[in-house]
Amino acid sequence: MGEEMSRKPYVREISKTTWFLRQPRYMRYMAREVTCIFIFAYTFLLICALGSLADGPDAFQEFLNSLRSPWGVLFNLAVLVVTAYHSLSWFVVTPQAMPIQRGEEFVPGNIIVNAHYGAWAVVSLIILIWGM
Amino acid sequence: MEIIKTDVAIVGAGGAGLRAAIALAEADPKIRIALISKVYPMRSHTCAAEGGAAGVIKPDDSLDLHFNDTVGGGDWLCDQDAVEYFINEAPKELIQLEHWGCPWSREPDGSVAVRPFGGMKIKRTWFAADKSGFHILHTLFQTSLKYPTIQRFDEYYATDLLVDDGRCQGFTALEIRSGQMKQFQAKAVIIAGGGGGRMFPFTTNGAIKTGDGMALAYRAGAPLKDMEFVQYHPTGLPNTGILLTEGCRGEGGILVNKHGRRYLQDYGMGPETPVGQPVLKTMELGPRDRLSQAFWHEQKKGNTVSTQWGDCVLLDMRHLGEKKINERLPFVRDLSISYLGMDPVKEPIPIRPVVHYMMGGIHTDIQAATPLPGLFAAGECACVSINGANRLGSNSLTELLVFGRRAALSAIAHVQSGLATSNDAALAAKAQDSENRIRALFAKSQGTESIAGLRKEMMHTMEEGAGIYRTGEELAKTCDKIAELRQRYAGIALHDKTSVYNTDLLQALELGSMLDCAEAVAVGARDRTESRGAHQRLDFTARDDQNFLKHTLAYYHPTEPPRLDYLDVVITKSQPGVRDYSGAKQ
Amino acid sequence: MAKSNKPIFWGLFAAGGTVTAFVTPALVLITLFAAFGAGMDMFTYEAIHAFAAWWLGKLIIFGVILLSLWHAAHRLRVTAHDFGIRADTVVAYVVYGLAALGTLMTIVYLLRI
Amino acid sequence: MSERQIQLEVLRYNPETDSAPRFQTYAVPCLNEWVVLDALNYVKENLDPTLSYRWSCHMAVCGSCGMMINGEPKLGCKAFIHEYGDSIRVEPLAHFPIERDLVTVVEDFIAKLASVKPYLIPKEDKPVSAGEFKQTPAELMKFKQYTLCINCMLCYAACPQYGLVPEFVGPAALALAHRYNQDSRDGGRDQRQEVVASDEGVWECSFVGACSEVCPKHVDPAGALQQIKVASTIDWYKEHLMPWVKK
Ligand SMILES: Cc1cc2nc3c(=O)[nH]c(=O)nc-3n(C[C@H](O)[C@H](O)[C@H](O)COP(=O)(O)OP(=O)(O)OC[C@H]3O[C@@H](n4cnc5c(N)ncnc54)[C@H](O)[C@@H]3O)c2cc1C
Ligand code: SF4
Ligand code: F3S
Ligand code: FES
Repeated sequence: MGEEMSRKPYVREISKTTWFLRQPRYMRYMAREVTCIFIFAYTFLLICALGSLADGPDAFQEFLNSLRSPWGVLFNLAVLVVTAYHSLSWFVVTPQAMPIQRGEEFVPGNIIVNAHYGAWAVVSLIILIWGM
Repeated sequence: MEIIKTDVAIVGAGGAGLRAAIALAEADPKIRIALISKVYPMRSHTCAAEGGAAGVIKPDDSLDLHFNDTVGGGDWLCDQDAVEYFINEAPKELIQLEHWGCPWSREPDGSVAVRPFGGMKIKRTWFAADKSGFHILHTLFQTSLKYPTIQRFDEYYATDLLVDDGRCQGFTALEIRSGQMKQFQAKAVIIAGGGGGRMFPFTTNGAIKTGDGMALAYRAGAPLKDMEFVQYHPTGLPNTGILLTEGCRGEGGILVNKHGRRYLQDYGMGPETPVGQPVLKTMELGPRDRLSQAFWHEQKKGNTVSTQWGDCVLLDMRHLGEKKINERLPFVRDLSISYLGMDPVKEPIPIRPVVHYMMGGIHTDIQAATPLPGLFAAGECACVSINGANRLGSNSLTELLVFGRRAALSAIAHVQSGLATSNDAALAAKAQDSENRIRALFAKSQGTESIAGLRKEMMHTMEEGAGIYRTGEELAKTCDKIAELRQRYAGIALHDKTSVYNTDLLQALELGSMLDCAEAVAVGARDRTESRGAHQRLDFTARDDQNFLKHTLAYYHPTEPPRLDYLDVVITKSQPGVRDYSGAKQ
Repeated sequence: MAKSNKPIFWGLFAAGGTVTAFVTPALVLITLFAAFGAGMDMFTYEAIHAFAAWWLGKLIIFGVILLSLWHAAHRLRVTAHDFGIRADTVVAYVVYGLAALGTLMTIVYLLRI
Repeated sequence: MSERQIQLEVLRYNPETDSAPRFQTYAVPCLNEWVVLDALNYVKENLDPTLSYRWSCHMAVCGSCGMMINGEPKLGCKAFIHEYGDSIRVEPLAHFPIERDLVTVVEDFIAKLASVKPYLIPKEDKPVSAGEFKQTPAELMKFKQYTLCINCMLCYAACPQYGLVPEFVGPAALALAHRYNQDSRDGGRDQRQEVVASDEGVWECSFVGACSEVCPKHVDPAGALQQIKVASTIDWYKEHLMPWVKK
């Protein structure tokens, strides 16, 4: 028991750039977050499509051709996987962000999640039928 | 040594300490309040209370009924004026807590719900699911954050009261994180340090319940009262002592022996009631002392189930169904599954009686004042004598509130009564003595005794001699043993020489507190040659109102066993009668 | 402490997250078909132009693109932070600037259709 | 009774003699139903009285015994030995400075709890003599879950944003604010928003969700925080786009 102050708390530094390698759940989180890069890029692809549409049939055909390049195919494939992951990760957390209370009970989370999956399927189907 | 000057200092930030602090802050924003606690307030053991808090609120209930249940439950060792004050204040305090946000369970119409509890003739226990104490503690702690005048000293361990000029003027405390001693100077001190169940091996009490508050007052000259009355709770988990609340039985759980037979009717608590339809004050809803004693008899008859953790009886709740268990007793289910690997929905749970609560404590009057001027006490560490020889479940959470506030009001009155100025030099000298004592303990390294070793011996002898049933012979042995342990305590060795967060030192200090309290328990029990409430003697089986309708007062002596004195029980309107839990006499 | 202005962006982020979760995978499926050259007769300029020229079509396209952009932009800002890029203000200007640019382009194109 | 020998690797740090923490390994004979806290108590009683850690209730309700067990924030009294292999690594809760051994410095957390005004600010004053506020079971259910927090700080140890930005008010404190906001008796939301809806408040959360995954009491702070964000966003749009619909 010294008279003088003997506290010396030790602070463990956390790497600002590699922290997420520490735990699988952080990796899952980062995977979810980087979906935005693909969504960003894909949205610009849509904007380009829109631009070509505005420029007339030739420009549009050119856009379609460019889509058909190996890079175009690869890009679309990648975006498909990534956005599907985004959708799943988004629906899975909706009951947390927007719980529904009926009387004394909360509607069980899995019901809300499943309802979202169902709606997702319906919306996708409508888009596909409409788009084709 | 740093000196912290304040008006009122409170030792302990559990239910009682926090309630006192809030009452002080509300009464007068000019009062400086120091609230010190050896753990962060929400770690205090009030958080473990599950069942609920009693207070008359429903139209079918009355203050008289609560009075009768309490006094009869306490086997007439209660001071009836104190009980009267208590039951009058109880509903107000519980409503006050509701106004502070306590999430009490509700009736469909939005009014607070009440549940039945052992020894209570009417449903009057307010509850917040099965985490009542937890919610009370957190509500109080969070509410206390509203008041800037409550200055908290978290993780400070009070070591000695400072008494000068015949009154208590503060205490010394160890700042745990730095290992430095501080002197708290206060015009009034309230002790709210909780109970001391840790002096027994099987207990529902957390590690911090080591009787420090009682020992502080005791060593400073205030007597401990009725320490021999130690409550066993009939339904603890056998391996950890974790409590399964009385609410289990309140909701309809039953106790059966190894033959699957309910047995309480054999011990004066019958006639047997239908399964799942509990009747108040009989069978499973009899008082704790009787239920624990019935266990002991069943064990002697060989009717208990032997498990890897020792002898048990079974608490069967299966007939309640999963829905009700989840709704009313979710914590109980969680605890059983987690710590015993057994699900009460599917199987009966083995349980045994475990030490739960100390009816005794620092002697206070109905004002929460101790005989030492300037010193007040409230909560489990105090003995205002509303619990008598056996506390009724759910009276103690209410007691924290009622007498926590009462202690605050008395402290204010004391502060405002115009005190002589304190003699700083004298206080400093006493504080220095205290520091020297702690330093000497800290420096001990040659000793041959270990803290863990002494603690084990203490627990063992307490269980042997001062357990559910006692005899003069066993008690005499326990008294001798504790006296011996107190001497050997001087020979302990401390291995940890670091100032910062030295838990070795803390455990040594806590062991000192427990030994002092344990001696008061054992000596009090040895000399009370009767059976009453939780104090049951096999050699004196009858209650003896002639000689023992009295409180035991134990006065500390540094090297010898305590000196005992007796004080008459205050009786106002209920003459001692027979405690009847047969349900026959409706 | 002052209340944050993040709700502006977060509102768009949340709405956008929901919209992209529902529609983007299906849209990608369509462009993927196009990329594979499957069902080329369906991707006629006329049909798509007609949709984009219809007022409700315009509104839908605008809504989906706007929300996707701002969803992605806001999340990218957070992600940059998560990767250790602490110049939050600069990042915010860049990502929101990109989103604003995309929004502007969309408006111009839609008006020209 | 089955007994098993465990290698307990404990992070030790003595501020008076060590410049950095180090691991120390103890061989502990454990009973199968033990929790990690029991193993630590065994060490303290039999092997090394200098080991320091906090605990009290041994029933997962006092919140004292949070620690990292094999890298995961856990309550020592609810981490069952039988769920682990023969070697268990115990460290102080992540993201908090180490005071000594497994004891962390937690003032920051306590200050944050206090900062959100975690007490009932009643809609209307009511004297005690007028009886209790009415609250239906459904109204109670609305916030009940958020009252269950035992302040164990596991969520802070799990939340990477708290680790990266120590100013973040953090999951438990914000969930507690939400608890009072959702209480039918309370009218103090506006006052709490000052801190709750600030940059260091709910907006530092990026919904990693780790807080809710580790919470031993299923409080779901992550959910509470998202609900706060939704409500604060509606506030903002109302205030700025529709100033005429003032509450
Ligand atoms: C498992 C369990 C269940 C229970 N259930 C119920 C129930 O349903 N109904 C009911 O009415 N009662 C119940 N009880 C009893 C009741 O909970 C306790 O009697 C009550 O909570 C004690 O409160 P307290 O404020 O006196 O002490 P505590 O809450 O124990 O607080 C003691 C305080 O003193 C501090 N302290 C102690 N020593 C020192 C020191 N040397 N220096 C500084 N600070 C110190 C501690 O840090 C702590 O803050 C139960 C008890 C247990 C154990
Ligand atoms: S929210 Fe859960 S994890 Fe966080 S402090 Fe509360 S109980 Fe612990
Ligand atoms: S982990 Fe942290 S980022 Fe948010 S959702 Fe939980 S507080
Ligand atoms: S000891 Fe209380 S939570 Fe673990």
